[in-house]
Amino acid sequence: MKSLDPNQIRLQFPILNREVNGKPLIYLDHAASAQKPLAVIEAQREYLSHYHSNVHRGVHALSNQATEAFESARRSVSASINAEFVEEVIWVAGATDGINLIAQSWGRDNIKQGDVVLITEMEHHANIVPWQMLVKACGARLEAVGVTDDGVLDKTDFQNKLKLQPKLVALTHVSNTLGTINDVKFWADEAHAAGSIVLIDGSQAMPHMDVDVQALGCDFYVFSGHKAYGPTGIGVLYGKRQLLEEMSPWRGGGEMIDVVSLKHGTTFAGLPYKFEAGTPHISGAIALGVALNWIQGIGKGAMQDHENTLTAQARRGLGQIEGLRLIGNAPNSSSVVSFVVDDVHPYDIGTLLDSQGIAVRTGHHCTQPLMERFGVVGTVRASFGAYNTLQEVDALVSGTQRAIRMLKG
Amino acid sequence: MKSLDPNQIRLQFPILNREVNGKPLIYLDHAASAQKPLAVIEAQREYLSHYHSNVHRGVHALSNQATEAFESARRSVSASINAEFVEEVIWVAGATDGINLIAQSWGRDNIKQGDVVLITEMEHHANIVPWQMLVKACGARLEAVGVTDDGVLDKTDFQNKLKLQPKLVALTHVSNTLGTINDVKFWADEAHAAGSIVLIDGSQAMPHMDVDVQALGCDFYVFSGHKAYGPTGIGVLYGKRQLLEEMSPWRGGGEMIDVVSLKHGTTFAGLPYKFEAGTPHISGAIALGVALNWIQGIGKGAMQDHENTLTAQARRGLGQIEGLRLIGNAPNSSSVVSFVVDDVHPYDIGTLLDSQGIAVRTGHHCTQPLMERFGVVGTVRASFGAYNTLQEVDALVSGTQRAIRMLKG
Amino acid sequence: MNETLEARQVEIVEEFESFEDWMDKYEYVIELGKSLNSMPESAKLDDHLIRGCQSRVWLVAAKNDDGTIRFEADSDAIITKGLVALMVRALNGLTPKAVAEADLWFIAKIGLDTHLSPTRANGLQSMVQQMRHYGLAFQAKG
Amino acid sequence: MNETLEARQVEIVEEFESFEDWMDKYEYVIELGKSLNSMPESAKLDDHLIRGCQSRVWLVAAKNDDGTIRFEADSDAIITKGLVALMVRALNGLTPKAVAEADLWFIAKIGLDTHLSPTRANGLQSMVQQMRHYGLAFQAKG
Ligand SMILES: Cc1ncc(COP(=O)(O)O)c(C=O)c1O
Ligand SMILES: Cc1ncc(COP(=O)(O)O)c(C=O)c1O
Repeated sequence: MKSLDPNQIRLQFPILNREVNGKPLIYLDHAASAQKPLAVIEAQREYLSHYHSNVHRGVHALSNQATEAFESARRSVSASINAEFVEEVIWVAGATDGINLIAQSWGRDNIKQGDVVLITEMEHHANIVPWQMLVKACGARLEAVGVTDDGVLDKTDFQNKLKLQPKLVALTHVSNTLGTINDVKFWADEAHAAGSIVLIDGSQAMPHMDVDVQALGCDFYVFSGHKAYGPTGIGVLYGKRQLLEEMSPWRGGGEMIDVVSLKHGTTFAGLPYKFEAGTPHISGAIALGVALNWIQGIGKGAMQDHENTLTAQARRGLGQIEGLRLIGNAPNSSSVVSFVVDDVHPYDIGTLLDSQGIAVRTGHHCTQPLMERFGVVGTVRASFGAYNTLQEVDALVSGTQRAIRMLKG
Repeated sequence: MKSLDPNQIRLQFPILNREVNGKPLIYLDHAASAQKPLAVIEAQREYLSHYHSNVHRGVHALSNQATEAFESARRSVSASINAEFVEEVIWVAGATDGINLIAQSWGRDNIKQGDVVLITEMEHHANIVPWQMLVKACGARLEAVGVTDDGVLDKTDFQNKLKLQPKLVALTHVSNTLGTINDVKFWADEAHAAGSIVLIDGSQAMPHMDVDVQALGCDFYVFSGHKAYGPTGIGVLYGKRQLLEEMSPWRGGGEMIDVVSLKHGTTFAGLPYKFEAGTPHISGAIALGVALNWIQGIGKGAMQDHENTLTAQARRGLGQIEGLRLIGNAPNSSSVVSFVVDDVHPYDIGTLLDSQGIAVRTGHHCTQPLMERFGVVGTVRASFGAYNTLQEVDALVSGTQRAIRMLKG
Repeated sequence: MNETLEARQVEIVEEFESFEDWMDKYEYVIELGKSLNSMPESAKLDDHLIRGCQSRVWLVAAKNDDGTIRFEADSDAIITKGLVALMVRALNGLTPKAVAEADLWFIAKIGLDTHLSPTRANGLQSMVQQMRHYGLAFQAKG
Repeated sequence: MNETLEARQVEIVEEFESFEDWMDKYEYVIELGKSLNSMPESAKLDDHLIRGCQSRVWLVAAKNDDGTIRFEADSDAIITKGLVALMVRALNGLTPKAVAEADLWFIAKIGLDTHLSPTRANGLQSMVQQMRHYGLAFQAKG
């Protein structure tokens, strides 16, 4: 495996040349959204400048060119997650949109009064609220697997809750707040043994590690493009073909129909179009395909190695700061580091880091139940991508020290 | 009012320099999707290259910059449709997404067994299928106002159907197939008098004519960005504040919540965020704001004048071709011309125009009920934007003549 | 690789080589479409219909006494029909095996492959697939 | 335009002018935050809470005998509290009318206006609005 030179990679990210507050930008907010390589930016510009057209059904050359590129992007996605069939890849607006699609289509078809839907305490709101809304509408019940002090799923609790025979287990692959990598293959097997359907929220996994939906054995897998070096407004819902075929459509409109008749009713298109009503986000899909190919070119293995090095150094450096407590200490974790400091508000640290040019995120990171679990109002979260360097990690550590000195001193 | 020089405008559209099939591109498929001016393409590139970041709640400078631009785009939209309150502007993925939001939120809250939803025979599938799905789920009934031979709403039929006291009237502002401009202000008043809520599908109006939601008096108005010179994957749902406030959220997730608790349940954010779950299409929203400002800069009045000239010339020229029948002859119509030719399949004409570099759309244009109404399998549709010229219209007419000669000869 | 099929494809490509531009090519495709016998309306059953979003194709296959396949096809769009005619000409009278394995490279060679793209609205791609299926099916029946 | 308010804003701006960079500015804001009296926990009622997504602000207003307004405020984040202290300093002891109409231009002038953006998560924007509302309310009560 080739190792990765972040300084080479940085050259491809125009935003990393800029300053904020008079300091060179140090972008450590990758988990909120990744910055974009030139290849992605240019793919979108190129599309809009040279072959934009509405896709499908067009007789003209532009429309065919756009359609080819759009469908070829679907094939890139399919390859990058090793889907069995390309029509298992559904374009959605993002992970949130994808989870809502499952909740409102598969969920409304399958969740009945008294049924259990099982999530975990470390889910992002995107993987909580749609299920709260669903169980409320259906008279079902939502259960959540607990998290240990280290930020790992509580194995006993999980196994006990599987005994409730949940209809669905919806689980994040990687926690956006703790960095914890869940053993989703193991849990998918356990959940299947309990008769559940398994949805994996891959938002924080797709940008960082190999994802093979067949090997994981999950039924659904979702992720957002913008976290995987792709553009905003586009994401992917993978579903096993048979499940998708059985599901009712969610959004109605053009593209997703076969025959529309006011007298005889409407019949729907086959996969993947049944779930893709309306003009799709064509430029977004094409550029997401480019982003995934770009990741492939660098190699997820090399990325993960590099990011692990950064994360380890950050954990080491921050861990030595007095009064600082890391939130999330899973043995198997990704490039996210969350922390709190005694008697200091995360917002203050975030503000002072920002004034040193260092962009981190503070707050609940859309995981309020997890904040409650750890008894904190929020955390400071630094998260890393392929373009971050050890020097930037060092700046984070010393910047945090300086901030704390100012705040406590 | 300044008049418009299409040759000046063309300079701003890089795609118009290209050739297809060895001929200069003549793009007459505006109604399917508009081409993009440089200002829009560059806004998106600029955003991704220099200040991309996830919006809202960020403490860092990039996040604030992105949020400001994102919210300022919302203000541009609000101004361009003259909304009373900026929070009445909800970002959606497109017109289709917006209509589905209304159907699945307002619709499920308000449509009960036996209720009537009223649409028209000239609606796009996006304004048919969501209602078919809704009435099926709720045990309600869908009725459609008929269309006269000229392609105008049948006034008597409309007034009769309003006597059914429909809960909702969903009506297109401009027909994408016929070009007919409906008197939506008149029908909104009539519908309100009958106690209905009124949704206007503005997809084909927003790119061409002044839209003032307060003057129109509609309750909801939707349109897609990509038809209004903006990017793909973004659109707008306007709704009257009070209605939106009463509506249940549709998609659950981040951004749309206030407090999420597994124990105590979840409370939702205020407008507009209640309806904007998940990371929004930030670059799309920003570039759509730019597109609407760009339109403003040229002036919709000037655009409409120019487009009317093109359309009149096209109708005149095509109307003289033997065996050619214009579908849609409304006295008040927009820059869309649909036609069929005796004994000739639209696909053949479209193919031969394409080989002359002329991009038109053929088929049912996502209005199958309208095709049924006119007894045709499809039409050839040419549609014009600000960048089209009279020469291009002439090329369309002579190209169509040539195609017909080849096909019939 | 079937020699008859190869020879036919070479022949078609040669015919198209003389055309200078697209309009000439289509002129010829239209001619082919017109000269292909239309199927009687009674034979245009839904069972034989391959629906594209725009133009429709009907396809019937039968076995000749010598075990080869005979195709009959039609379309409501004349350009589609011309392309259908080319396919039929290429594959008619071949053995089921040859049909099932047919590599129709001539379409790309004459530059009309965009009409066969799966995203194209004319049903041609499905027709080619359907022809191969017939090849397989008739092979199976022996 | 209220002269007291203007004079106070000018004063604050002068104080900030000496700082060369952001860190120095924040150093001073933090100091201001620390020197503002904390509200007793018992006074931090939900009624007085202005919730930002991240830091929280509590605000209480009362009328002095001479009809002017007295504000007390606090925040759980120290930088927010420092900014709160500046607001209170600017507006304390003014008449309800002056508070209701206050134009707090000093915030932008000292470069801390990003903290007051409506999209900012700290509740400050809502606090300023709330202060003005108190001004209006106390005016109405006469
Ligand atoms: C009148 C009308 N309504 C709705 C739509 C749907 O728009 P979109 O596909 O962008 O969601 C269209 C465009 O196709 C249209 O022309
Ligand atoms: C784990 C996880 N799930 C879901 C989401 C939601 O993604 P989006 O906001 O792009 O829909 C995020 C990102 O915020 C996330 O980190």
